[in-house]
Amino acid sequence: MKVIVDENSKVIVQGITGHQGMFHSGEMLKFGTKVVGGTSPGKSGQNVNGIPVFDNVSDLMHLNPDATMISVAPPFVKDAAYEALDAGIKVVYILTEHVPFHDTMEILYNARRKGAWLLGPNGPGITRPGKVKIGIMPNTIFKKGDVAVASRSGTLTYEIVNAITLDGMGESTVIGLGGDPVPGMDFIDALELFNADEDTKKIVVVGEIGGSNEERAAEYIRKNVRKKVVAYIAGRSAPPGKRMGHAGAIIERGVGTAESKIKAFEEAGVRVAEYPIDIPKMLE
Amino acid sequence: MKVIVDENSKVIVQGITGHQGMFHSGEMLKFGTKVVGGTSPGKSGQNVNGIPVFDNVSDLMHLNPDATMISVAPPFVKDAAYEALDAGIKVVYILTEHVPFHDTMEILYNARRKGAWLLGPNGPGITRPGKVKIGIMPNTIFKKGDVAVASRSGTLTYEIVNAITLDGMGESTVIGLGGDPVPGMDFIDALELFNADEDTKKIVVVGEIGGSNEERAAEYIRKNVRKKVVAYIAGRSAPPGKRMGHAGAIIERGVGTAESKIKAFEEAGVRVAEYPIDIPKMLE
Amino acid sequence: MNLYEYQGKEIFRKFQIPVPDGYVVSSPSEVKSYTSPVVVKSQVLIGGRGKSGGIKFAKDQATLGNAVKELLGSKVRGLTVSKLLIEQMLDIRKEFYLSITLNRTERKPMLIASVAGGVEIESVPETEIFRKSIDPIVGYSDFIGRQLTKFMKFDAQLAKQLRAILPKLYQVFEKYDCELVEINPLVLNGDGKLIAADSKVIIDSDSLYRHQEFPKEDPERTPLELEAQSKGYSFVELEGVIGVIANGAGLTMATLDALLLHKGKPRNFLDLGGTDSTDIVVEAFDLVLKANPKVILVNIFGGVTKCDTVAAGIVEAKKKYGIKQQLVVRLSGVRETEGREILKQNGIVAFSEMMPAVEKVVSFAGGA
Amino acid sequence: MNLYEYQGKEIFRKFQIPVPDGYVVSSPSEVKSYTSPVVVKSQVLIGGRGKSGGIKFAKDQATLGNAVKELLGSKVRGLTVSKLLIEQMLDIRKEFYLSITLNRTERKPMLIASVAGGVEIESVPETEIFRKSIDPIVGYSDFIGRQLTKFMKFDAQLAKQLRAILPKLYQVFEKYDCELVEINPLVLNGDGKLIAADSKVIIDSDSLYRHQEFPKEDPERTPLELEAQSKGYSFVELEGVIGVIANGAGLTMATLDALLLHKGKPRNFLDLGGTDSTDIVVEAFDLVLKANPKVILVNIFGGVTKCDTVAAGIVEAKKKYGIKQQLVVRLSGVRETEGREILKQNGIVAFSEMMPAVEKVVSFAGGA
Repeated sequence: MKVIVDENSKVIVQGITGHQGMFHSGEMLKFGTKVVGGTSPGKSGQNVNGIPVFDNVSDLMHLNPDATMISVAPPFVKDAAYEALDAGIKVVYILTEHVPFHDTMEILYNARRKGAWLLGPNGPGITRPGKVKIGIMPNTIFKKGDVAVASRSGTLTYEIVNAITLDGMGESTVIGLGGDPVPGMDFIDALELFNADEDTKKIVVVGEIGGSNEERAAEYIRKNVRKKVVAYIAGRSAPPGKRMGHAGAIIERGVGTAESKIKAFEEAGVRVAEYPIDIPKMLE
Repeated sequence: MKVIVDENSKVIVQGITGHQGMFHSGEMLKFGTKVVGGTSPGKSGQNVNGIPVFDNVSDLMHLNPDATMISVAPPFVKDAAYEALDAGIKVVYILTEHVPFHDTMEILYNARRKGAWLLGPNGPGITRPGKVKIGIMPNTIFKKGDVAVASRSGTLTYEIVNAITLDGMGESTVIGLGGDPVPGMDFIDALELFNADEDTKKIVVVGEIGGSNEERAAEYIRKNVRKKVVAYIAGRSAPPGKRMGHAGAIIERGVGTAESKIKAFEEAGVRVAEYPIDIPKMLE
Repeated sequence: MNLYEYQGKEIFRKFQIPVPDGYVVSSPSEVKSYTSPVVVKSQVLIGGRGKSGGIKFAKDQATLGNAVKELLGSKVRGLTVSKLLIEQMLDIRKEFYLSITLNRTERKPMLIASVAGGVEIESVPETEIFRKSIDPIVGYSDFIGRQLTKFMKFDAQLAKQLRAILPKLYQVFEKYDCELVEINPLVLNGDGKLIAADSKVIIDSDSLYRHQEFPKEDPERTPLELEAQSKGYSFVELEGVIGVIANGAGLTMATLDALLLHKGKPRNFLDLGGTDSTDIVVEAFDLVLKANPKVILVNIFGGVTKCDTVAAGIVEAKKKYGIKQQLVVRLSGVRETEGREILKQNGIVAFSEMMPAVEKVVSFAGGA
Repeated sequence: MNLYEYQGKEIFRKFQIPVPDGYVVSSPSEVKSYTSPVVVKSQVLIGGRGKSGGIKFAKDQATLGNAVKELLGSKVRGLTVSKLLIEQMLDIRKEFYLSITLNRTERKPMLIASVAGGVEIESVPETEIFRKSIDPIVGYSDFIGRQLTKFMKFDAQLAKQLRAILPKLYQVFEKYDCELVEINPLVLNGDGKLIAADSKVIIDSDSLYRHQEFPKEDPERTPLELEAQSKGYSFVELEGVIGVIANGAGLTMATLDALLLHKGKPRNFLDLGGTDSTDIVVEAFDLVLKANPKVILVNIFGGVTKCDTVAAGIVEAKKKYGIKQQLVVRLSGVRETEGREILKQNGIVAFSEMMPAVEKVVSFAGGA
């Protein structure tokens, strides 16, 4: 079943000649992703890891790409996203960090208008072991299996996925929502997909303090999800009002605390792990 | 079958205390339309033709309106449309003339985002004899039947509908698209609805010179419509470049001429009437 | 509403779209001392000014003074020149075409460009024209400029300049509610810079309430059309002899079409609109009578405009203006019976169908 | 980034949101002659200025001079006052609350307002708070203002003023990429006019490249945090003794959480980010060492940041800074083997799992 993308999805990289674009297009190829082209204005005719480079997205649409990974500097992200949406690409993943959230809001609602998925910004992307990877998650930690993971964090996701894999289980789909104030996808988007995906039997939700997305996710799970769900919340120890790197981790006005999120999950029948490492055991 | 609206549709009028709002809300009631409320800021508590008046659309949403007729001055149309869309109303008919088309573009694409129909501006609305009327078409000319009419004109539509009724036939749905440069609906939108509507057996398309909507409608009919279609094109006699009241009637750059439209329809197997009055006979 | 070249260029300047240095004069005394070669351009709202002698070049004070005196007050393609734009002469290396207009079929703005500017865009082959619809919610974004500069085969230097102009051109299109904003030609000057050598800006008339800085002028209209416009009528003068009053643009067009198909020649297009008032009808007669038609046809399908109102208006107009012309009236729709009754009491028999009325008025006019 | 009250009010003035007449001084010599009662407000980025003596009133020249001298250089809730805003005193009749902020759950801007302003919005009952999400594509539209003024039970005069302020407040929110733009209190003055008595504007730090008119200041941060910020690190000082270097905000948070659950007390939060360079690691050690922790924990899950790079950085930092503290390292993920080998050659044994590393460092720190 297709969860945003599958093994047939063709992927392009906007900004493929940059440091990140070069490295991760290569890693995606190694993972088995069909990376069919890339763009970098003024560099058409070159190739990166054997992938042909074009000036504009409109120049490579004959390759029928399904998805794009955008890796350009923050001031150019909005244009790149609109370029992809204008060309009709339906999955837009933004790798770039530090995109102004006002830009992301605009991109998000225009993506929705056009029936496109937005992933990121500032998240590790989506990985479907044995099928496809779009983004920057390390290739080595995955194993095909039936656990789906949705996470607001990057490295912490790898930690948890690695633990699941080492424990002998495997993953169906892993989605990094990103840590920005306005993520392209939220937990409910991911949970709907996981709930409908027949290859997914168990679900891990990796949240953070700040906002009320975890609380809403808990409510959604209580109402709709009959698969086993386990959660982890980072930031239990964060002192109120101190910034923790992610704007998403500002504790404001008494909402969005770790306590509130843990309570919401437990009331929805979702066990919450104390340590990331506990998750595999709780899934068994 | 529901064509945008049906006999159960509840309608409100934004600007109900104005001259047009008062008159046409009464006419709609007489036609049998369920006009459940109206707005006019600062006039809540009043009533017009027995219809309760509220300050804001948000104040009358307990009446569960399905559609709105907007009859406010041009500078306020955009706000009124956004008010209705924000409240969740899915059919927005704008009666007002002289709405700047840049405003209409914005309204149109935001209506689409929200899955709402936009009718008008500057068109007579939609009438479904025996069911519902939203807009300003004269009540007396209709008879329930199986002919659907889509028209860019107002009065000319009445002329044609009247002729159809007098001829002993009747109408299933009549939609006035409006004569503005950016209409909320175009012929293809209407033809899709008529084609799917089982109560519609025959279709009349009333076009005008200018633009290429008639040509595109002809193409759509050729490909998709197996019901009998008859057309009329107003403006055969218009001298090139002379304005004829509707911005839609400017002949520019050799496209959009009456000849081109007539040719397109005939090639699609659609007979084109010389006189509006010929239409009933051609439908038989 | 069409703006004059100099008005369009003032807007361009405000939005930092490069235009030649220049100034406007409406009398010879306003001409500044000559310093370098200039072009003197008649400000008239019509194409083909150059070929019609409306544009002159001057390379010294004397020719400049002569050009100004010659052009001011002269006629260019029938239009009187009351203002001149005096501009630095460009060292034209290449001419491009660039515009943004409404694509009515797609209901979106459209960017149109061509490497072949300076001529009528219609005569340029399709393959040399770049067309790109712009999502009005998203607006202009730089990728469109990158697509265009690639199509135009511009080098980096030119591409950069064009990509700086494009977002501003789109801003003009949006901020001024334009139907069209056009630069033709966009010139590659001797100094390597792109510069707007002309401007054509058409503002949506319905939006003029928010652009009150522009005086309402429209030299493409006759004095009678302007009078009608100021009174709120859609009115167009035509070449024939049959005065026409109808309601609704579509029905009015259909009326003219029917007349012509019967070899009748309409004198005018007049759409009463949807206002229900006898005064509107009386004033409409005033306008039509000023056009001095041989006969008059009134074709009304009553809706918002009710038949009895129109009938009362006709009677009042007959009285007020002592109309001599043969008058053919057709009334149908809302309050038809009442309207016909009013006319009958005043000796006018109204048709209820359009075609007999058309046939009758054409026979009165001596056509067919 | 937080703006000072006076910066926010400058923006408000530019957007025609009414603010009191006033001026900023940073030395007593800049004080103008007294003409009418004024309020002297310390410009510090912290709430509760009034209660902490940071705001003074003056009704003659002498008290004005004294107030300025007293406040300049003083400390308000720990922050040094270097600028004062001297403003006309308002004749406050009523205080309202008004703000636009990002609703992160709905991913939309939200308008928040209350008739009960001037106090902490948190303590106002829910029923007195107006909340309205704004569609970011559509933007602010007047119907929202009509809903709000009705909720606030404003008369026509006040409603008109508020509906004039709202679109401008939304413009500020958009144009300045705000996380928050807040007027608290919005004052109903003795003259019947609404006026912004205070301003709180927070600009999204990620957008500062397009708002370079504002110097980057953030007095809520410690000097070390500011140093780290200027070097591009996410770094927060905490109260404990265990220095922490990790990669990724989530993993770093999880590391702190694990330390605390084991009764260990972290000295800091430091996220290496995703850049793969030994220099970044060395500089991170520099920052953590400046915080003078008792022990140090490095917790790396290699991805973009590779384990061997981090290992090389650790070795280099040890050499460069002669680190005395006990150092506990955990390496896992990309190039784990290579990284562990590098460390081993330099006498450091790395854990591959997080929990044993956490336990070890807590025991070194003398906790648990």
